[in-house]
Parts: sequence; structure tokens; C-alpha cells
Amino acid sequence: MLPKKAKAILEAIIFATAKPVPLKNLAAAIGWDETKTELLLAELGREYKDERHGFDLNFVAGGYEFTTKPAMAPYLEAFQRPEVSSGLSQAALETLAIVAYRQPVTRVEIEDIRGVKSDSAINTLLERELIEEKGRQDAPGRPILFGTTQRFLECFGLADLGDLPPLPQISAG
Amino acid sequence: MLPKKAKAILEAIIFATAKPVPLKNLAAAIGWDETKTELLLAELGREYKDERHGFDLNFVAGGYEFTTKPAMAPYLEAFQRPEVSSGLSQAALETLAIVAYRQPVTRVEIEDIRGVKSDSAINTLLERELIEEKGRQDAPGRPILFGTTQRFLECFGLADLGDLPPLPQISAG
Amino acid sequence: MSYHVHLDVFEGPLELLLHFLEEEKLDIRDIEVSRITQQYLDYLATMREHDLEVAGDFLVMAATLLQIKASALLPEPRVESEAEQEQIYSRDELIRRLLVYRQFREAGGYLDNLAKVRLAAWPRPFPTLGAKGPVQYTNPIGDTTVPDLAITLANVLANWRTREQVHQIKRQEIDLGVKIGEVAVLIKSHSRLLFDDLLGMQPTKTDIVYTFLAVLELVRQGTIILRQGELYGPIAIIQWKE
Repeated sequence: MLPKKAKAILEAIIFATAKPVPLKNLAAAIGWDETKTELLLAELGREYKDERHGFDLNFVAGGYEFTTKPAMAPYLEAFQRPEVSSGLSQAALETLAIVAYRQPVTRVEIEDIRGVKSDSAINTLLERELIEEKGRQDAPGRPILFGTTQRFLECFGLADLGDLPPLPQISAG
Repeated sequence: MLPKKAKAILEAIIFATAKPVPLKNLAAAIGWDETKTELLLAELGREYKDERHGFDLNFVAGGYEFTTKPAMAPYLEAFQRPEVSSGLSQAALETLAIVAYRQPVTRVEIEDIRGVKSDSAINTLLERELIEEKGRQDAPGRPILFGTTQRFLECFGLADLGDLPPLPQISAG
Repeated sequence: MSYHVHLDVFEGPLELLLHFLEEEKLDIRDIEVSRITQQYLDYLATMREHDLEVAGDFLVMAATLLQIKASALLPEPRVESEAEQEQIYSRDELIRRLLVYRQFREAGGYLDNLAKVRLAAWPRPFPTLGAKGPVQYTNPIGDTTVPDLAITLANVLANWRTREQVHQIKRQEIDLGVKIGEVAVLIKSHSRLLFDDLLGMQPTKTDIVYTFLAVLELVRQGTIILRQGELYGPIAIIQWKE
């Protein structure tokens, strides 16, 4: 195998693997011996050291992995705690309304009222800290009970849950 | 900021973020306008296209991300794929196609085209977060309208819905 | 000698029909209804032989094919009732539906290919929420307001009630035999009753119908006689004295 192709393969494997990849496995993947593979990895490492790259190759915990360069940290930090401000989907809004007015409520009750699976809507609301677990129902399977959070009250400007308006009358279908 | 440094930052951010990163966020991170940032990203993309790289830059689901090149797949198989997404049944694929091309669409419309009940296919797609509710139709019974998700774009490697291949022509034979 | 039959599984009638057309390499537009109908019916018969449940959709399609075949043989076009037209469509409509169905089946194939290409490109692995911790939402609710919550829930509940009602009717399977027994017992203990006395506080339509059927049956058996003074007036039930 040509060094250029071998290097691309090493790069792809290290990129796509969750843990540092041991030299032994990398050598096996390209069918080279370990000494030659190590030299190739050293070359790859030198390429990424160049300042035009934002991450580089490191030997950590017995294996090779790519990590972002320390100089990038300030840009990443600002980036990875993004101030996300986004609306709620119809599914999330419906689910939130059910939790708000019917709490504490189980996933099954929510899905029964909505008539569709609601995992993704529930996860969205949990992630946004608008709802949270409020213990378990004393029933078979001990299902989780959901209720709204302090954050929910803050976001909607409510003093407490008693502040929620009465439901408007809407006739069926 | 010098282009070289800006490029390193873009590379680091895209590398370190789990989801495709929108142009807007990348531009904000380096403090450039979107047009100039896009040109820089195009340059970065060209560099990684070179065959000595094992992964490259892609525009998917409204954002930029690095993924390994398809040619690398055989060498990666020995390693564990980060996110396994198992295949969809014929029924689920048909249903997904109807939702993708006709969205927003109701259950009844889907079943009318397929000529068969489609609850189980719809539930599979909802569970995998490939489709979601997009509100309700203003019609008797207020049926749920389904549309595709961001995750759908990610799973199928589409930049946006306009990226869908054209529907096959209804033609004889 | 063991005997194996391989039955392809078709989820719906359009899929099955398309399969026959493709097998025969026939253009959908030139569909030979008589030939396809026979194949279709044979397939349903095989399904039955093997104790497979034939879904209603398949039977509707069989009826459609027969209908199209029949109308091709009849010289005069027959005027169909609206209800019939709803379920059993014309040859043109069948062709249109097959074409649209095939279009999306092929589009499903496109998606499948896209997914395969995509699966060959590996993303960088990330732990579930990323090493950096969860995203911070400054405004997790967008421009949603408190009244939005109330209106949304009211709508969801209205939909729910509609669905629940449908549910109840479906589940309420009254056994006519049991109902007759119940009515007979009531009548035995009261020599004279009004029909309304047989119904509960909030009878459903099904309740009323079944109770009425039970009463009619008891009349037929000669257990009771009915008296009604005027049109729409109360119906009196009198035990028949032998």
C-alpha cells in the first residue's frame, strides 16, 4: 500500500474512533509492521502540528487520537455553550401544556392524551429544563412522573402554578 | 483575524462539535461576515478533498461537519461505528418518502397513497426521530401534520430539503 | 416428503398488484384487468389456504378489480351510488393510484441509497451530550406565551375526547343474548314497565338499540306485549299472562 493511502486510512480510523487507537490496531488495519506504521504516524503528526490546523495528533493512554489544540480553547468555549434561543415545536408545546396542567403526569398519560409517541418532545423539554422528574408513580413498572420546573415558571413569568389561566372551552372536532 | 488562524478555528470548531455547525455560528466565532466565511470554508473543504486525507468537510442538514470518506469504509469496518442506524423496512422507506416529498402531510394522505394502514411505519419513523409533528391541519378532527426532522437530513446526508433527488417521473413502463 | 410454500409478504394491495404488473413486465397503463384479477384472487386464495389473515384492504382491491372487469363487459355504464364510488374506484383511478404509489416506492429506494452512502461516511464519535456538557438555553421557549399553553391543551383535549368517544363505541360489545336475559328479569319483577325504565341513566345509542332488539325478541317469544298510545309516545311493556 502506498504511504499516501495508508496515511489517509490511519487518519480516518483515528478520526472515527471514540478512544485512542493503539499502534497495533493501526498497523493491522493498513497491513504494515508497527515500526513503519509508527514512522508514518509521526509524519501525520508533524503535518497537523502546522498552525493552519485547529487540531492535532496526540499519543494518549496507549493510543493515538486527534484533539483540538490548546490555543483553540477560547474559541471553543464561547462556542460550545451557545446561547440557544429557539422556539418550541408543536409537539413540545402540546406536551408542555399537558405537563403544566396535569402534573404530575407519566409518559403513558401524555402519549394517551396526544395519541402519539412523545419521547422526543419529552426529551426536548427535559433538555431545556422546562420539565423534570418528580418521583415515580406507585404503579406497576413505577413509571416516572413529570412536572414543570422553576425555570418553566421563570420563562413564562408565572408566580406559581396557580397562576396558569383556566382552559378555554373548545368543543370537540 | 488572519485567514490562516480563522481557518484553524473553523476546523477546530467543526471537529469538536457533535452536530453539523451552521455557517452563521461559524462566522460569528471568527468575527467574519458569512460570505467571506463561506469562501474560507470552501477552501478548507478543497484541502480535505485531497486523497491524502481520510475524512473531508461536508455540508449537511444546514451545517458543516467532518466525516470519513466513503472509500475509507472498508478499513473502518473492523472498528466500531460511532452511531449505528439500522436499515428501514420497505414500508418505512415508502412512508418516509411520502412525508419527505409531500410534507406537511396527514396520516390519511399517507395511507391513501400507500393503500394500506401505516400506523406502524409512522411510529417507527417517529421513534427514530426521522419525522415529527408539524402542527395540525385546519380540518375536521384537526389531524396531525407530519414533516421530516433535522435528524432526517443528517441521516440521509442532505444539506436541506431542496437537496432531495427529484421524484421519479410518473411515466409509462 | 415435506412441502414448502414460499409466500412473498405484501403489506398492501397496491404493492401486491404492482408486483404482478412488474412480474409480467406490463405497463401500468395497459393493465390487463382480467388477467391480473385472476392472479390477484389466486394469491388471496393461497393466503387463506395457509391460514394467513387477509386484510380488508386486500378484499377491497379484489372487489375493485372485479368491478372494473364487470364494467368493461357491460355495454351500458352503470350509475354507481356515492358510497360505492368512495371505496371502489374506476380503472383510471386505479392506474393513477398505482403510478403515484410506484413513484413513492421508488423514492423510498432513493432514500435507501442516500442512507447507504451516508453510512459509509463515519462521523466523529461523541459521548451522548458531548464532552462539553449540555447546551445552555437562554430562551428555551421562544416566543411562546402562557395563553398558548392553555389554548394548545384545550385543543389537544378536544381531540382526545373525540378519539375517546370513538373508542368507547368500538369497545362496547353488547351480547344480545345477555341483554335479553337482563330485560326478561326486569320484566318478571315488574308486571308493568316503560321502555325508558329499561335504560340506564345515560344510555348510549348502542344501549338503546340493543335494548329495543331485546324487547322485540321477547315479544316474538310471546313473553311480553307492547303498547304505545301515540306516535313517539312512551312504550309500555306488559308481561303476557298465559
